[in-house]
Amino acid sequence: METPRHWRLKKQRYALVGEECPHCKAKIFPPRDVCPECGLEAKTVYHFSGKGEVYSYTSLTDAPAGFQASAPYAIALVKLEEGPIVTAQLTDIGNEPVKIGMPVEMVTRKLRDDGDERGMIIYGYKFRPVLS
Amino acid sequence: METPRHWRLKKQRYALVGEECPHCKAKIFPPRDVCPECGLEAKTVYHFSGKGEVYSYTSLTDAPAGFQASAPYAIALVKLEEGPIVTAQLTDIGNEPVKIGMPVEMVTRKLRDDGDERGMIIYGYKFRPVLS
Amino acid sequence: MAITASDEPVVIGTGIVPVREAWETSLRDLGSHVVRAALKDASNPKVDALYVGNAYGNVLSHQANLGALISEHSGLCGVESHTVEAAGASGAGAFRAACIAVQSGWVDVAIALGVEKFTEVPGSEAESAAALTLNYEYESSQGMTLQAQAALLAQRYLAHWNLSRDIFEGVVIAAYNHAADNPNAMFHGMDEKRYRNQPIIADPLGLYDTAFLADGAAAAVIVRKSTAQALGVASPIFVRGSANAVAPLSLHDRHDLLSWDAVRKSTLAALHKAHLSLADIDWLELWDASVIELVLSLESGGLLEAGKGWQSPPKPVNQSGGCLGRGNPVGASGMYQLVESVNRLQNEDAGRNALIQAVGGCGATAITHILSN
Amino acid sequence: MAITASDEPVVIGTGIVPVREAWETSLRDLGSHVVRAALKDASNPKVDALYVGNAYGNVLSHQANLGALISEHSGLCGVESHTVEAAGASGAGAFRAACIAVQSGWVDVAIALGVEKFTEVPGSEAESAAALTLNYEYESSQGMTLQAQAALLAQRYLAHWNLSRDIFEGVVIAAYNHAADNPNAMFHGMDEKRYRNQPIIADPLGLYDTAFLADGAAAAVIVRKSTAQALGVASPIFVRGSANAVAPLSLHDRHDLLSWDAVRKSTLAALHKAHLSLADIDWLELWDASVIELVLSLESGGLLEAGKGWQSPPKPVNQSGGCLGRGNPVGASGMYQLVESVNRLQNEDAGRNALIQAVGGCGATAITHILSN
Ligand SMILES: [Zn+2]
Ligand SMILES: [Zn+2]
Repeated sequence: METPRHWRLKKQRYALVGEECPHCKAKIFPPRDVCPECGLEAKTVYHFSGKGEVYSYTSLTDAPAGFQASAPYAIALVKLEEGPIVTAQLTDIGNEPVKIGMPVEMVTRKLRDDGDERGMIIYGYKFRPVLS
Repeated sequence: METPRHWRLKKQRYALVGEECPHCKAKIFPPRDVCPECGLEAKTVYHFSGKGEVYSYTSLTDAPAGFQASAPYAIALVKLEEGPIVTAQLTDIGNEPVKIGMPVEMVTRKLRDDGDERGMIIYGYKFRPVLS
Repeated sequence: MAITASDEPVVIGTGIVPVREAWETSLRDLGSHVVRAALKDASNPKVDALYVGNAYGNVLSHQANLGALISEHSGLCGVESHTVEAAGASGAGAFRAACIAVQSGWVDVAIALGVEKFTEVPGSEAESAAALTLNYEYESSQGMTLQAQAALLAQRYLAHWNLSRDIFEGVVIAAYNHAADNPNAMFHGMDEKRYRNQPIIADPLGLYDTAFLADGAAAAVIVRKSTAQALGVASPIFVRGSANAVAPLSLHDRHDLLSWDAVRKSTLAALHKAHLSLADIDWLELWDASVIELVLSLESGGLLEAGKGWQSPPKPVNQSGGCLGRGNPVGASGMYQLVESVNRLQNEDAGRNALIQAVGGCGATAITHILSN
Repeated sequence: MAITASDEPVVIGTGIVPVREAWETSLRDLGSHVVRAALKDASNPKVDALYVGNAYGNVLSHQANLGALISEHSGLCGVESHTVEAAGASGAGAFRAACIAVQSGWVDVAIALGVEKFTEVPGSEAESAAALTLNYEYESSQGMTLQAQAALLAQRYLAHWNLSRDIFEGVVIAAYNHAADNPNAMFHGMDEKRYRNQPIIADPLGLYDTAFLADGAAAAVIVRKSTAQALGVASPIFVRGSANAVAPLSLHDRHDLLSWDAVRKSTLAALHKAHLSLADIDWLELWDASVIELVLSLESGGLLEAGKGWQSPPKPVNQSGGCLGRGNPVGASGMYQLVESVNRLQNEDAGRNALIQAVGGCGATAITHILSN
């Protein structure tokens, strides 16, 4: 059980809350103290749209501890419309083959099930194909 | 579950198997490559008698993970007859107050119950007062 | 290039946050916050290296390779970085690594960071994790804990010198009361009544006899004296001595439980390097993760005679409050001692010498620095 | 004392054991065994410091403060010691710490040790633990693993350059076949049929495209050239260049996924320090915890053009078999590269230069050394 950490990250994980750099207007995710684009201080909260495209992906059959219930799963780097890249699982992909460039959108799903750690269930962002 | 480690340590834990330095005859426990007394190589197996006396002790009410079932328990440094000092729990002490210098002898008991780690039970040495 | 001995390491900037339970902050944020504060304090020189002192990040935050994580988060992409671990001496180890690096001439501007985050997990798990610094195969696997180790030392000490646990009262109350003046400390004073009513948690030690595990971070910017001059730094603090010495990790492997070889060796080596003796030291910050550790440090370091380490020392010791009064972010505590000492020396008359010592494990690793203004 | 630039660090002794699944041996025994072998090889000089490169001991062996543990077990009570951690670059980090320490003049004889023990726990737990070197809050907590990271890089690489996964076959088979000549390697050859029948474990990467996690230890004794002369060492190996550079830990934080900034910076800085260019390097040992990491190291290090890192390099690379062929004791692998290279240079004609590079995380930390005989 790791309540403090998950409570702390809830905002980012539920809603893709990052930052906008007040100096160079870069959009930043994950949030941090220093803008990776201009090196100045960044603190303005920014809500991402949750829209993006697959930048790279793979699928895992051997899942690590806590993720076995969702295995096999696809994990990806998703390039958000606003610029940053996010690491996340893909979900609801059905039989559609995943491709680099495929448009995706954020949804909230169960991330892990800490069977070993007193049954805590953690929710967070995943991405699914945009229905066209 | 940590089978390899516990399998490896079983000999020492069940029977206090250490070493005798072939150079200076020092008795060594835990076993190691270099004699702590003379700095030369030590590899000759030596079986300790398991008799000794309490060198220092304390008792814990807040036990660490894996040891809650035996809490509160007394833990001690036991000085073996042959010289080395061993870290071990005291057991079967009843109402007798533990004292520095109290004679004790080794017994095999359940050490920990890894409820979190797939129910593995680990046995090893503890020390009890010598009945006089 | 050839570095001359007189071109010694100096501290030109520091960053620190109060020790606390920083639930809302990550290991990474704690670390990068003080790194940036230290850099600002040093007027933002170009950084070559960031050495991270941390003991428990792997276990408590599931996070290794803090060097890459924290340097990026601090806006320092591309510098040199790695983690230095030596249990409670990790922060002091990072400071020594930074001093050695600038002294080698291979690095010009180094940051030493100490950072620790215990409140990622509930308290009981943090206590269990803290036992990582014991010998797992022959100590923690027997049910030994950090507090039990301190208790075994204390029990033997009291028996050997035929003393009662009352001797600890004055030492502990002094620590908590010194902390009242330290803005980075968690605790602010202690009276006899509260101390005497404490629960005994590992006989003969009570709740207040062992420092509370907490979160914290502190950092310092270290350069050579010539670099400081080139950067126009007015009054750097000099690192005159530095030494690291280890003893057997397990209590049961030591020839004499009550004599701390690592502390003695490290103290003597640091003084020797500084061409100073204990008589030249104006004040000291010594290790007190538990009260008995301070007693044994005072004795093994040569400040008080064997059996008298609980008496009033002949020089000011732990005016910061120490780990007992400040709270103990283990791998960061050594950097708290150093950063607070640097800041104090900056406000004192010139010519003062301070001896700062952190200990990892229960007397297993001792890292000593001598700072001068 | 003043150390001149020409009084550079040299290696005067090494110790190594074959990479394997060392069920019957502890982390401590593995480490002390090679430390003692290295000391014997160096004719047992008096040791000042032992720097321990290790990435996972805290988690897999529940053991911190390896410095005190292993130095006592090696018969080195009282020396300086701490752990250096930088994921896969931990061993190389310990080597660099030893070089910097002797170069500073504060330490005369230093041992660098790399040691890793995966077989304390079942394989699945070891794989999970290995993910510690990812960003926990934003990578491993999403279900990311080391193999998945490599797969994401490989997938993007193939798409970007419009290539198929067949390009990896030649690179991997060469590694396994080189390992056939390395007595420290776990694997001894690979044929096309076996490679092509491998299961895909993280598309596009198969079982043999990622190095197997295993146990191992290797150590070296490092002194200054003048100390080696005083000790009467006939032919030390010179450390001409050394550099450590980090990049953002997480793949998603990098500006260009396929360009490894840490590798480029570290390579250039090490060459610059050695006053050499790539043209002067006779052979290289580069990082290949997965096949794509070797491809990107070859490109970012400047040996092959972008998009062509899978082609045959213009100089001998990884004749040891690399991590793929040797097996990967992560925090020790950097010391395997270095110790094997030292031993090889001792048997070659004088005037050879070798570039040795370890990478921690997936391109996050790169530590490069240039060795000459
Ligand atoms: Zn910006
Ligand atoms: Zn002997």
